[in-house]
Amino acid sequence: MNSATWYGLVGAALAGIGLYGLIVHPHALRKILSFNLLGAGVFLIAGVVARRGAAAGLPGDPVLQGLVITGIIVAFAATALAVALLLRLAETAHTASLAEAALDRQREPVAGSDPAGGRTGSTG
Amino acid sequence: MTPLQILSAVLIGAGVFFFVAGTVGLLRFPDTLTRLHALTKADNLGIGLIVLGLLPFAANALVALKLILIWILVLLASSTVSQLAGFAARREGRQR
Amino acid sequence: MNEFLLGSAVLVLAAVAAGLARVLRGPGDTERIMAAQLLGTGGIAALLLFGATADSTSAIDLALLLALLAAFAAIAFVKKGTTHECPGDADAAAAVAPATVSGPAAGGDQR
Amino acid sequence: MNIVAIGLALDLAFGLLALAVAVFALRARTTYAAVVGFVSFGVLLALVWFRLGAPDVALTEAAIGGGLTGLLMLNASAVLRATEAAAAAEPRRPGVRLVALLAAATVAGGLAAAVLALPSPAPTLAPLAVAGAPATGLGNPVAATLMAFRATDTLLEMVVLVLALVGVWSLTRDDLWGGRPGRRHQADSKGVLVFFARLLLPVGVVFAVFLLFVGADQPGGAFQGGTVLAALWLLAIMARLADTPAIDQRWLRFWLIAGPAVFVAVGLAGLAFGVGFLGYPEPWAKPIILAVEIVKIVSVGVTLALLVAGPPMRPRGDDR
Amino acid sequence: MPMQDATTAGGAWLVLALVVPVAGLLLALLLGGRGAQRIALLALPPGAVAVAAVVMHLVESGEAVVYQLGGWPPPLGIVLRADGLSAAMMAMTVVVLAAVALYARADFSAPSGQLESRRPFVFWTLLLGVWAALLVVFLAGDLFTLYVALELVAFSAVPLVCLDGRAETLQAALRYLLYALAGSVLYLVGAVLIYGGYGTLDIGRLAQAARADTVTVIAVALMTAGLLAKTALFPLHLWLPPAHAGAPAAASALLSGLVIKGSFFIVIRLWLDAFGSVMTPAAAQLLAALGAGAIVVGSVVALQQARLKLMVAYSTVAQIGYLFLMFPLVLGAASAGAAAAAVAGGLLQAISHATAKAAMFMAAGLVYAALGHDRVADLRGAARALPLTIAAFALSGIALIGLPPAGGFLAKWLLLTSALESAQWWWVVVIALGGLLTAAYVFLVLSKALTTTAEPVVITPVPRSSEVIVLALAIISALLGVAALAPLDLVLIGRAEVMSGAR
Repeated sequence: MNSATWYGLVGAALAGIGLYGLIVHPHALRKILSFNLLGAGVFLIAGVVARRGAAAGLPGDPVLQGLVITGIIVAFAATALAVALLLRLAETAHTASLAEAALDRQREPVAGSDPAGGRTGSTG
Repeated sequence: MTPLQILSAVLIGAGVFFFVAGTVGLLRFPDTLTRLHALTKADNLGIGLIVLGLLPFAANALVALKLILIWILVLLASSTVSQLAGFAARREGRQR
Repeated sequence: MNEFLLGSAVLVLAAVAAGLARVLRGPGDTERIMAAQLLGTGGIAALLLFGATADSTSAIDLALLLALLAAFAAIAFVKKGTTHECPGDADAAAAVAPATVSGPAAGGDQR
Repeated sequence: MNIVAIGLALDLAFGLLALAVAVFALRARTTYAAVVGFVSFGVLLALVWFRLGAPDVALTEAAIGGGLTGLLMLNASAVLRATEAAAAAEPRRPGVRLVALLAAATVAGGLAAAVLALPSPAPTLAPLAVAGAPATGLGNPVAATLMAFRATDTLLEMVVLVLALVGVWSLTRDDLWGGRPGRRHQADSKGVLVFFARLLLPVGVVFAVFLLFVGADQPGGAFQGGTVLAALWLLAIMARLADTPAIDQRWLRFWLIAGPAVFVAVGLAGLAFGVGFLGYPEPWAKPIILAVEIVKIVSVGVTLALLVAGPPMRPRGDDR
Repeated sequence: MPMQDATTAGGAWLVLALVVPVAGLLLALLLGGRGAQRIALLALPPGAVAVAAVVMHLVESGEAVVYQLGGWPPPLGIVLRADGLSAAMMAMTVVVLAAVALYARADFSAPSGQLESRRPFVFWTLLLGVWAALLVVFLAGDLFTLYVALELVAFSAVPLVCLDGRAETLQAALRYLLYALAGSVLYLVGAVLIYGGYGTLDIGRLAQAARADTVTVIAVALMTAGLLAKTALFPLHLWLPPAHAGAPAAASALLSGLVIKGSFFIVIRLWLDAFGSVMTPAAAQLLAALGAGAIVVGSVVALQQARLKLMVAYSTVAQIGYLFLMFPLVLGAASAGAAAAAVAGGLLQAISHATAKAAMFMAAGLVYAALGHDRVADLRGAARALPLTIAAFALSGIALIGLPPAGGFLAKWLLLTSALESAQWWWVVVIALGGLLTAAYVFLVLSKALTTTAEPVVITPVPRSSEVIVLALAIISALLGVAALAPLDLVLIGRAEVMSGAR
């Protein structure tokens, strides 16, 4: 086995670890972190594919490397959006769980609260 | 090996030694502040000696400059972090 | 000589990898910060050694970037991780809130 | 021991370390510990990318994975500490665990099988990229990919960043719209942090600009440089040498859209002058690309920093 | 046969169609304030012109319209490529967007005298974002460009869910985002493996080189799984109902009508275009079986909902199922004609659902705004109070059920004939059962709304213009079957080479 293949297997394992954490962790920040592990595994596999394409005096396929750079930055933006959503959820409902029951547990009774949402929703 | 290479090797070897020593300290020392002490040895001396050992091999002046800059940055970072971490550790200890 | 440089890199990395056990064991968050910091420094050292073997400027640039940001990450640890204030500020330290944030809305408590 | 053998040993060790840290980040008791593990993971990955012959990616990963993502997550984990106990106390659902285990094993197994089954010799675009790069005036084929061969993808990626920022901002309260992102930082003007920031800022800016210009022919570029700028700005904010701008400032809006807008403008000009959308006339290719990159580095820096800073949390007047 | 990847006549219109929403989005962000709304509304006419120009070039030449970006031919460069499917989807998108934008003026106009306010600014910017994102989905000729497009879709759509900032919607939005992110990462790794196998991501080139080897099978499976999570196909649908039901009505219309069609469209590109030649009918049967599950489960759960918006959202879960019935019918088709009918049927179903569901969500929003609630049990008298809105609901319901002359009728008719021709009678049963269940929940609502009450129902007045717009969109969806007779050929333009390259 050469180094590239080994890193490919590591990437596959990382993706598995990340996907598992994404599904089972009850805390949403751990889900977001697991998503990043999943992403890292995926990018690593891309790096391996690029490395295997080393040719023309280059250490790897530059096109795929460029795509990975794009992917890393997009994944960062996704993480930032998810974290912002989570912080707002925690501020509003005092929970970081995605279980619907968590909202009921944390909710102070609010008069006239409207669970279904209307045409424009209830704006604060 | 030229005398310069031998000198380099000695310096780099010493740098590696400080990294190992720093880790041992981090693992074995009894409390936070002494561990911090061990860590800064690795940071400051380890990197410093390795940079010194590599300087003779620098391909050009820009590379040499970058090497020295890296050392300075690491020094700066490690002293800042150890100060801040020291404060934090003391406060953590006070609250425990 | 190249074998020696690469071997040195392996040793440094082995050492800091052992230090990573601190990240795992703790006990305090400060230990975790230190171990992460050590990994960063070890990584820089290893990159410099790689760079010397391959005569690669990109290794040096990467090391420079890590050196620039290693401190950045550690400051984030210290500043955000332990308290709300900067621990280096003696005057602020006296009035500081307890280390654990009291309410989940703490992110917005300054407004 | 020869160099190849040492290299292989190194790669084995890197892989195992990365896996160990990932498992730790998955299993750590506190979120904070998991995040610290994740930051170390970012540094390790940067080294792995270097080993994989992808220094451009290594720079990106070091700046994003080790820097900005770490800051973002650390921030969040500190704020969310109080929610951890409730999350940990949630009833375990063995059914979900089983499904997750099956899904994870299937995906990991499938990926491993696919990696082992990849054809040899591997198909590659490296020769085409090397042949095409001279027409762009760029010596770094990765930069040529991002700025020429697949410039439209890069344009769309810049739009993705802007949209993500609008999404982040949308999470504020109605009355705080137009305010300043993030909470107010406190720092002693004579403290260690301020001293450190004052020293680091000029060095960092020079390095970011260096990355931009060297990126045409060597590893580096506007994304990496922009990420460094973002990190520096955030450092200045943490040290209270600067504050986040109110989000309706016109100059801020200008720089947010400048990157994608200049791309669109260059594209349309190309369309008008017959070299095609995001095509560059040959003798001017490099100057045009460089001009776009200069705008892009500021745009990327501003956008990434504000993504980390989060939604507005203070009214506009809350400055010093 | 060499793949057409040089720029064709009219190719520049593809770029312009894409640049209009992108430039609009950037300008909206720059100008802010009331500018965002103005720009979104002003961008619609030029956007429609560009799409119309593409359709005209397509019809005129009878071939796909292609634009080579930057003058770099694939595999190094990328192309924009419009075939009949993309043209039809683009046209549908512009129509639905226009209706939603006109409707949303009432809800999301920036108050005058204020510098800029959150909800209008975010809504109009993201409306432009959804527009740009979907155009990239429909025009991209490259699997990685499609990945960026998927992220554009997700980042535009997710904040729309929680515009009102309630905890339930924030939670729904975060859940949606995590599903979407996992989906795009799985898609991305599949694309990377494809690159590793073929050295290109260009759909046209892949169609010619496709092999049924291990790498391809695993890659397509991962990509499909990711896309299904984003499309909310049963059993990955759990995120959809709270997200679509909790959003403001105009946003729900965008999400349910348009956004989920984006990832569905990429499934078509993958299964019928890039890898059409190596896909087995057995795999397609599995996909359609999930679709059948969605139809049954979604409809049954919709019937049990007490709230109108949730019922409409579960109806989306069910209707998504129909979209996936086309795959075994195309891949297992006995003749080229049957395959064509199945493609046309599937596409028409997507378009019909987009118009009908957008109208239905907006009608439900008007009901809520007028009555102050959307409890199905308490809708008595609604028809008298809101005749236009209830008429719109009824018409879009007819389109969903698939009664003539609605587009849904023609879509199901095409799917049924195709199923019978290829002797896949079990899908006939599913289609018929789904139609009955849809009829059940639509009539449940209508029977309540049409019941008269002794005393008149007190309502908050809603803008007549909003009611008219919703009714207009509903009429379009109900008459689509007539109008769609001609475009059936349009759908197949530019696909012959992809599909014959495939077969």
